[in-house]
Amino acid sequence: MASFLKIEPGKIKRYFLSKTRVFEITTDTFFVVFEETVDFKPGQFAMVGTETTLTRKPFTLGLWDGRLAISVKVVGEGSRYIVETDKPIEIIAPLGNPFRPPETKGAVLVAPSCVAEGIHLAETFDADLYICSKTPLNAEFLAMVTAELDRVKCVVGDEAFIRLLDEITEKGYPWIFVSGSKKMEEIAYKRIRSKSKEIEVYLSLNEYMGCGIGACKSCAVETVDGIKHVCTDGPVFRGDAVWTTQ
Amino acid sequence: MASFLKIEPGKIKRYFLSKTRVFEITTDTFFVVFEETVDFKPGQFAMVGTETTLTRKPFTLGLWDGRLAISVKVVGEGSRYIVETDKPIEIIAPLGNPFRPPETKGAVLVAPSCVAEGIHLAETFDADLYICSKTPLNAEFLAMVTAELDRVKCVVGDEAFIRLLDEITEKGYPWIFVSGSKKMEEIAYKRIRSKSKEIEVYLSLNEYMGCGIGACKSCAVETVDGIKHVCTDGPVFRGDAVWTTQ
Amino acid sequence: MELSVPVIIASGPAGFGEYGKLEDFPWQDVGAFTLKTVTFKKKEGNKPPRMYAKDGYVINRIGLENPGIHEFLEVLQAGEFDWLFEKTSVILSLGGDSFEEYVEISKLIKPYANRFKAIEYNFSCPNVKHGGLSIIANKDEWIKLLYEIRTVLDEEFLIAKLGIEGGFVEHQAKIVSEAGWDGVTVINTVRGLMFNDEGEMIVGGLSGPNLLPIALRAVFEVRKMNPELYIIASGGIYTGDDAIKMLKVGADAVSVGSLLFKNEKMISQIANRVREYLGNSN
Amino acid sequence: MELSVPVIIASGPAGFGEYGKLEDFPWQDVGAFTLKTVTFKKKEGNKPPRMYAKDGYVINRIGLENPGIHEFLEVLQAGEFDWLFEKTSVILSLGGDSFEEYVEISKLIKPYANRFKAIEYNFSCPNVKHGGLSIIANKDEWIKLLYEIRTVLDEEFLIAKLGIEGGFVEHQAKIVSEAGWDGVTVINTVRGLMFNDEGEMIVGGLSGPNLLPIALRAVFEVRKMNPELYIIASGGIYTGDDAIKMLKVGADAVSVGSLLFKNEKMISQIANRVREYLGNSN
Ligand SMILES: Cc1cc2nc3c(=O)[nH]c(=O)nc-3n(C[C@H](O)[C@H](O)[C@H](O)COP(=O)(O)OP(=O)(O)OC[C@H]3O[C@@H](n4cnc5c(N)ncnc54)[C@H](O)[C@@H]3O)c2cc1C
Ligand SMILES: Cc1cc2nc3c(=O)[nH]c(=O)nc-3n(C[C@H](O)[C@H](O)[C@H](O)COP(=O)(O)OP(=O)(O)OC[C@H]3O[C@@H](n4cnc5c(N)ncnc54)[C@H](O)[C@@H]3O)c2cc1C
Ligand SMILES: Cc1cc2nc3c(=O)[nH]c(=O)nc-3n(C[C@H](O)[C@H](O)[C@H](O)COP(=O)(O)O)c2cc1C
Ligand SMILES: Cc1cc2nc3c(=O)[nH]c(=O)nc-3n(C[C@H](O)[C@H](O)[C@H](O)COP(=O)(O)O)c2cc1C
Ligand code: FES
Ligand code: FES
Repeated sequence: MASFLKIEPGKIKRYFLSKTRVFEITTDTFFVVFEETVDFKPGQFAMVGTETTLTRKPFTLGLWDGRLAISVKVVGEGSRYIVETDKPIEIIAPLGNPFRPPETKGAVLVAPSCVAEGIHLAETFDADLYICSKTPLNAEFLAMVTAELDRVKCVVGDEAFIRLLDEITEKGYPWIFVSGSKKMEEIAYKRIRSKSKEIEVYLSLNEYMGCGIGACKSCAVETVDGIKHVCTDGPVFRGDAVWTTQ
Repeated sequence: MASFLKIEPGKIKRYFLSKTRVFEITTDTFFVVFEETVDFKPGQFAMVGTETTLTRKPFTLGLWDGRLAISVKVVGEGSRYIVETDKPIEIIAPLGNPFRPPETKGAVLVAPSCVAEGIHLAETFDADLYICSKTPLNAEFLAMVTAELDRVKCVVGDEAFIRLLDEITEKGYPWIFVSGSKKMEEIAYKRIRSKSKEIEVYLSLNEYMGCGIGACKSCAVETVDGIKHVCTDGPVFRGDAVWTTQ
Repeated sequence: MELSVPVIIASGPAGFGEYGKLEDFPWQDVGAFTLKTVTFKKKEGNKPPRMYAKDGYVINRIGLENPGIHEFLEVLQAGEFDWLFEKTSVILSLGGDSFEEYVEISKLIKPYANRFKAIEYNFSCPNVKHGGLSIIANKDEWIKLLYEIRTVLDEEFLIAKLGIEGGFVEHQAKIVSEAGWDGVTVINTVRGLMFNDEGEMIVGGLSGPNLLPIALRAVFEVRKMNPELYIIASGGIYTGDDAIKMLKVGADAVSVGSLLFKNEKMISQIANRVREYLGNSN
Repeated sequence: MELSVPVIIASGPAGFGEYGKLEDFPWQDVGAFTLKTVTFKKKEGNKPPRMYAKDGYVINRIGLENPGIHEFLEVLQAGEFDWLFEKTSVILSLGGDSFEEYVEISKLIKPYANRFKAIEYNFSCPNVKHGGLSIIANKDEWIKLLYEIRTVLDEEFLIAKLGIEGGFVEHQAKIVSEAGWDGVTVINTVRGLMFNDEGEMIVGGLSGPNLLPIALRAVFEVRKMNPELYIIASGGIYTGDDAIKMLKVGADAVSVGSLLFKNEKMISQIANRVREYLGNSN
């Protein structure tokens, strides 16, 4: 009966959030901190409502100074709304499964759009945080993050990213978590795997989501075990589950 | 071969206009004066382009201090755009047939939305101008019009409008021109006709327009002579042509 | 069909009740919940990407992913949907890949049919090769099928879900009516194609606000030709106003699908307007 | 069909060339002009109101107002359209109320057919009781009609204009192709219903930007099933991007209708993008 979801009514809550601060992380990407916090575990996400789009938009949750934070890359109407609006933002959360690494002290590799999640994971699992950006990070923002968390490194550009991948592969981390664009995750997984078969690589997958709660089946991904759904089976998957299909 | 339009290429021109002044006439209705003027005759209209609507919008043309003027009642997206935008406005004009009264010195009855046309007609044909509004006219605007043109009277409210109709019917005008909402034109025509069969009543008709130039056949109205098109047969029609059909 | 309020959740977007995980899903304003279409065989659905939304449309090509009737019946018997039956009336949506599968699934469901307020047959999903919309391509066989199902499920409230393609929806509805069925749901998604921002082509079914004028017309035409049918309106309903328009052109009930992706709380606004309107117009 | 640029003005919105009254109509960017559908008998059209536009749709219920074929031919012979033939290629659009009228009008036009780049038959206008879309309701008769017209106009470039209703558009196109016709225009307006701000119901055909994903899909399906047909895409084309998408999914030419109500100058942008794309992709 595995293909039916066990439905436990009442698990997911609705929140109305007010933004307190919006930092620029880099071109087009912002760090949004809210007044409130919500109940969630590392790796989980929220569906964020907007006035301008037909669907709510998935964003991974993070914490900053004990408050809820998300990073938002502006790619369309919804992400723009979230960064720009002054109105309260309605979300439903927590969604998806928490990320549970096999042990602590791994490496967390994130694009600027996933920095909020990255900080939270690094803190929770005592891991090293690598921020991988195409464009330079806002220096003030970086200083702020470094003040909060040692073990942060930032690399800029594609070449530096590839070098970093080789470096961390050699460092002997038990696991590496990667969260960013599909492209970035694919490159990271394949590069790391080509040099080492031991390291457990985890990816936070991106698919267009209708519901975020397992109803609509829009967020399908192909895995070695057949179709899985990012919102209920993920969002974090083991790299081998995804890429060996290709 | 009457049902085919004789097409004379190149008669209609395109203009890009800049607003110089926007006066409030009354709640939701504005008097918009442009820098430029265009070539037109009393009673003709323009199709006014907007960025926000799928169709250009018909507005009757008037003059103010030698410049092009239109009155605009805000009823939807298009009219709102025209009043609010700071960008140049693109129009095509002149459209429709000029209004040619049988003689001068008639009466021109207009709603605030047709004041620009009204002033122009009154001046051209040495007629009395009656502005009939549901809500009080902006005093400054009214003073301005009165300074420009004697023979202006303004009545406010439905009862005053009916009294006015009776008054002007008795005054023995050879013709009365009415321009406003469908409802207002119908009331005016029927009231005047019930008291006098002599006065020639002209109405400027409103129908949704796709093209404004005779192509699309959207602006059809039913008349005693069958279907006519506001943009090419009008916009001004003799009242008897329209209402005796009912 | 008597409902607490004639506002229905459409088959598909809301799956098998997963929105119930929300602490505050507005069940009190849901007259009936239509389950995602269950087909005879289990379906994996189509390859990703499966959805995109822009400019007033949602496009999807899920492809009827579902566990199939056998697993569904197991789960039903195991009581896993009992919570849903407690919340509201439930409509079952059925599908299949062929004439035989549609008949077979009808027989299989027969013993459980009384648990459902109505049974809806999906003759209009555009995202599957067999069954769905393609089943009506052979009109004579489809007519035979309607009679066959009516014979198997002789006491149930039977609803055919129709789209605007493959024929005139009002003629299709007449055929459904003549076969002795009780109602129709009109419309389903309309076949569409969009390019996402990466330039990938998504070939699927369109839903969302832009469907409203199309669905209004379909309901209007179906009602004109079929005064006797129970009509559930589907397509682009997002507000109370949209719902009232549907009732005005002849719908008996309205259903909401993609709306859930925006915000399920809007159902309450719709239900309130519908109650108000029916209170006034009766 | 060879055109200076495969950008066509659709039948209807631009009438019989009235936009030519504009001093700067972009004729240099128009590959062909399709005249408003001429029917066998004169038509007065439907009662007003006939149009409304909102939220990405234009709705119209003109009802094929036109002077009929006899007056049309008189005017044509009198040379009144000569100026238009000088500006661009002209496509004639024909219609009728019945099988017989469609055949008769074909015979009447035969002597003049060589003046037109192509002859398009309107089998998809949703705003008339007889003819238009309703002609395909009787499929067998419609097929017979296609063969009959092909026999009468045996040398002309024949195009059938199809909508998405009354059948599967790709199957309809196959029928057209099998009857030996040269091309199809897909799609026409889609049946819709809107309420204007006064609450009046307008029951007509939908055009405008919201049609684009529906028309893209129709062209895609028609192309897949009919590699041999010349396809003119119609529906929701407003920008160069829209036009390129149409070419990508299989159109040979694009046509614009409601766009003219917004601004005819946008045709030039479309034509330039199309030229650029074809230059690059050839
Ligand atoms: C579980 C999950 C967690 C996410 N967390 C974050 C996050 O923390 N920060 C962040 O910036 N983004 C995150 N995303 C991606 C984010 O949801 C999308 O960028 C956002 O939905 C785009 O919405 P839009 O309205 O701005 O753009 P749209 O107009 O919806 O889309 C613009 C472009 O982005 C693509 N796109 C839209 N949604 C997705 C998606 N879900 N995956 C991949 N491409 C998409 C579209 O195909 C389109 O090309 C996450 C996605 C998922 C599935
Ligand atoms: C020849 C002619 C001259 C006109 N001159 C003027 C003028 O000088 N000043 C002025 O304020 N208005 C004038 N109008 C009316 C004006 O064109 C409409 O109010 C305008 O097009 C509305 O556009 P919108 O986008 O704001 O509203 P829309 O969203 O288009 O419509 C809002 C509401 O207005 C109704 N409506 C829209 N267009 C018309 C129309 N043409 N006739 C009647 N109802 C309509 C709609 O049914 C709807 O209920 C004229 C109309 C015509 C035909
Ligand atoms: C993601 C998604 C999945 C759907 N799945 C089904 C389905 O399984 N069965 C069905 O009959 N309709 C299905 N539909 C169609 C909806 O029930 C509904 O008829 C359509 O979406 C139009 O309504 P809307 O505009 O309110 O969404 C689906 C629609 C969407 C968007
Ligand atoms: C006002 C109007 C009149 C139309 N008249 C006709 C017609 O006479 N014959 C025809 O084949 N199509 C007619 N159409 C359909 C258009 O040719 C075109 O196929 C349709 O509008 C979709 O394209 P668009 O979105 O570019 O407008 C008409 C459309 C409109 C809006
Ligand atoms: S987003 Fe709906 S099932 Fe995952
Ligand atoms: S508005 Fe097009 S014919 Fe009058």
